[in-house]
Amino acid sequence: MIALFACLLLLLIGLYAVVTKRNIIRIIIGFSLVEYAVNLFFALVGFKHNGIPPIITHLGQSRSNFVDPVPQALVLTAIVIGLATTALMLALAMRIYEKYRTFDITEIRRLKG
Amino acid sequence: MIELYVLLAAMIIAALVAIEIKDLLAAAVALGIVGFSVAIMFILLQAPDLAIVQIVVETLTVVFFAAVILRTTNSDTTVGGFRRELVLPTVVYVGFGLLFLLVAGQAMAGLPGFGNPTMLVAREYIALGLERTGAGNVVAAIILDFRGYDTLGEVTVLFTAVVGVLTIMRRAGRKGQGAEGRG
Amino acid sequence: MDARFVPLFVVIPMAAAFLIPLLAKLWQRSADLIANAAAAALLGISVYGAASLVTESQVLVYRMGGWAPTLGITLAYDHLTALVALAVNALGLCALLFSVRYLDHYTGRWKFYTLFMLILAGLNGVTVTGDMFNLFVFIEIAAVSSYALVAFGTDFDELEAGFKYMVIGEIGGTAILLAIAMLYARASTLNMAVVSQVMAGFGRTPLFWFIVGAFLVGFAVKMAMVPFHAWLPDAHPSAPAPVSALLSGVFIKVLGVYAMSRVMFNVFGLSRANAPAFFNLLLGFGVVSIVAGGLLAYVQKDYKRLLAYSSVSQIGYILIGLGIGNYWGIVGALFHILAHALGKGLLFLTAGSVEHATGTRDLDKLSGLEKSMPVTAWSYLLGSLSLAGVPPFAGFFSKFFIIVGAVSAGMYWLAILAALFSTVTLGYLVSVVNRAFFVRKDREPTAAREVPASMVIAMLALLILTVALGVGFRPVLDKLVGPAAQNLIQGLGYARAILGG
Amino acid sequence: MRGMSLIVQTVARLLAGMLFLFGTYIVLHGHLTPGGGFAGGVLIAAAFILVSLAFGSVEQTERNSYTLSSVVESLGGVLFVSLALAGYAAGTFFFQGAAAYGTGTPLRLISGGIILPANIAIGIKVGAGLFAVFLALGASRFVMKD
Repeated sequence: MIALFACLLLLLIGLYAVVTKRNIIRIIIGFSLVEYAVNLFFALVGFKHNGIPPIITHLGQSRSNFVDPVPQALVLTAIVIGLATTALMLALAMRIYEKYRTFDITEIRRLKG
Repeated sequence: MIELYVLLAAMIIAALVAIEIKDLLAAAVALGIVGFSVAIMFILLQAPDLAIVQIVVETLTVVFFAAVILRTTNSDTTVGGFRRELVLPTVVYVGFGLLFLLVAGQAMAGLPGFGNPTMLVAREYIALGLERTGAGNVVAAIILDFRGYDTLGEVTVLFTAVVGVLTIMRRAGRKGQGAEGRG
Repeated sequence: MDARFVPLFVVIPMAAAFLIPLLAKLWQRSADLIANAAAAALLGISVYGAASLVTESQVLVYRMGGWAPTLGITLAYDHLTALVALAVNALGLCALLFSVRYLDHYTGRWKFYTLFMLILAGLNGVTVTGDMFNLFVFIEIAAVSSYALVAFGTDFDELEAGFKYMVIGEIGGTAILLAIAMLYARASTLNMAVVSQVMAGFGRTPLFWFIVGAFLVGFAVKMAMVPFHAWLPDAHPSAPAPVSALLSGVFIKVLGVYAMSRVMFNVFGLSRANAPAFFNLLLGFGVVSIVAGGLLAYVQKDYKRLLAYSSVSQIGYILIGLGIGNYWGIVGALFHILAHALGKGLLFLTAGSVEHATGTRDLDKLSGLEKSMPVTAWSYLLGSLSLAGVPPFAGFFSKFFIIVGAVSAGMYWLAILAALFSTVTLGYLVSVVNRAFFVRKDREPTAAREVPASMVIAMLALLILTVALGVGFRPVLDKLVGPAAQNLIQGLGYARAILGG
Repeated sequence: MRGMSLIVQTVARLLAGMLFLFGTYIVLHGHLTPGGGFAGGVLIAAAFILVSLAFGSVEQTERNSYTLSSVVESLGGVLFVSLALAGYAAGTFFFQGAAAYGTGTPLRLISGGIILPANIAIGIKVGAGLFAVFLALGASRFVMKD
């Protein structure tokens, strides 16, 4: 239970950076933290006390104390999606820097409303 | 499970460093520390598949961050020092965070206890995985056979991001538009 | 009836997206062909699917890989799916046809088409899926490609709007993932039908409401309801016009409204009778969206920005329709999904053709375009009449049904507000006609030529559909929208229909 | 970008070979051991990234490898979709797994039905795609041509 709370705390730290920081790279870092927190939360959900990895290495092996494999499969997908979004955000950040010569969003804001 | 909590504490400290340190490259490295701690955590959680993917993804993430930061700038002029305009948002945010933790705590009381997953479908996957798909790795059986359609989606998201990066890095978006502002 | 056609909704655009980069290396213009052919095929199967549902009227279930519902991913195709798929693919085809010449201004033609096909794949995937996690994956496909397309012009505003949109949108996506994690922890399964049965056994605990809340935040960001709308007025105008049409016309409705209603009604079994607070919340958000979006639209000087704020306002109508929660309210909301998709898509295409012809979208710089661009001007006028709810166009019927729903639920103030703000809608939409299309006293008409034939055809097609939907509302209502509303109202009955028996 | 010193280059060449080999191993054994197409694909991308960092590159080679990697990526995608479609076209289900491809001998390399070929397709796609992203984000100062 404490582990799940620690995860949510990590999520809040990342969200804090996204909400209050003004540097674009810092916002992306905060967003990555949020992502890690959610992935870890999902992985913790499948943990089983005294469990072993869900991999069958020899026939006739006992499978009763395998940990839950489903969250692992889903988090795998989520990690890849996270990498994809981070790469795209970085590309946007780099082009913004090339145009505006700064990462500070208060100097960038040209759009109104 | 004491090592789990030690790692979580280390992660939170590294996360705080990552969002507060002035040098962006150092912040990216701190982010890397968090990511690698997550990978170790996955090993502790008996998820070797996740650990491998997390390690390679984290390496690549730090490489991407470093590539961008080295091509632009690593000094962040917006952090450090006391800023009056940040006081109110921070207080509001801390309030929101406490409220969120309180509500989430209430909600999580309804979850099955930590370490005792229900495993409704998981049991079937474990029982049928080897016989029906022929794969010894149950996680691989799920991601590429039982739920292969998800993986098709996942690969497509990555493809989308690659095409997106190539799109955004074009020299000029419109014809006849100069390469202004570039150096 | 055979459900074998259902995976084609995803396979066709995905295969097209993978093929375009390959073939465009050999022949530049092949991208135009592949993309339009794929969109036409998608529209074909949507029409085929809707037609066969109308004759046989049952839920079609497709099992991916042949696995039974708990093990594998199932796709489900019912009237609601058919309705949304028709809206997506009709608008998709028109927008692609419009793009062929519109893209003459831009570089990177094949990248545009690849990303556009990926958006269509994501939207269709969200529409047909019957699995919680699969929903998230396809939401991300659609969202990630839309971030790149918003920044497609790579100019100052576009990059900035793209980044802002991406950060806010991804926070929404992460909220949905967190909700799914919590849901899996409790229900321990992912198939929507099975989840709904398992969750029904646990009752309305704090956990239940936490999951509902996290989903609501995620979908609220995707549908841009006030106060989660901050990204939309920047993102939609920045995208190329065909993409704006798709984003405002169907994107926010599929990722936001459709996904939300599917999850809330069919998975969590919420209805006005058993969760009045949730539905009142939707009503509240809807009213705020209508008022704020409508008033902000009034003060805009940018053609597309005005239309974007109007989308926020129109999403509010759909929300109050859902929030009323009775048959007529939901019918009105679903009818408005169709009417607004066609109408707003048409208006954004006219914005694109004005920009194509004159090079600006600043309403203060335009004048007298009716003379030089009659088709665009008349398309705009009729489209805006439809959106504002003037009979006999499609938008009239959706607002009429919503008002009928409000009155029959005894919410007279809501009926009055909906009627009142449809005149506000008419006001700001027609102000564009005054400013851009009629000759102003103090100013010479802007020099322009009507846009090329393919763009004209795309606009006329949408115009004809809008008119047809209004004039022929009766069969659409009886055969498609009515049963689709029943799909939502049945709530947990959805699980029985999917799992059979 | 300038290349690095001779020592770095030699070590990088050795390491890149090993990384590539290890990546291939992980791709091929995804159905038996941890890892799979994605992890292996990233390692393959890392091998290429290492070489391009150590040796530096001239604009022309970079452009060529960018074009090549984006083509290979699409090929990987097409391969994956056609694997999924094979069962559908043959009259069974989309994404038909072992029932169409056979399970092979359990716990041997040739087993797991669709999983092994799918891992290979993903490995190709991910390796090429991420290398293209690296080139776009980080290599030298060239800017993508259309």
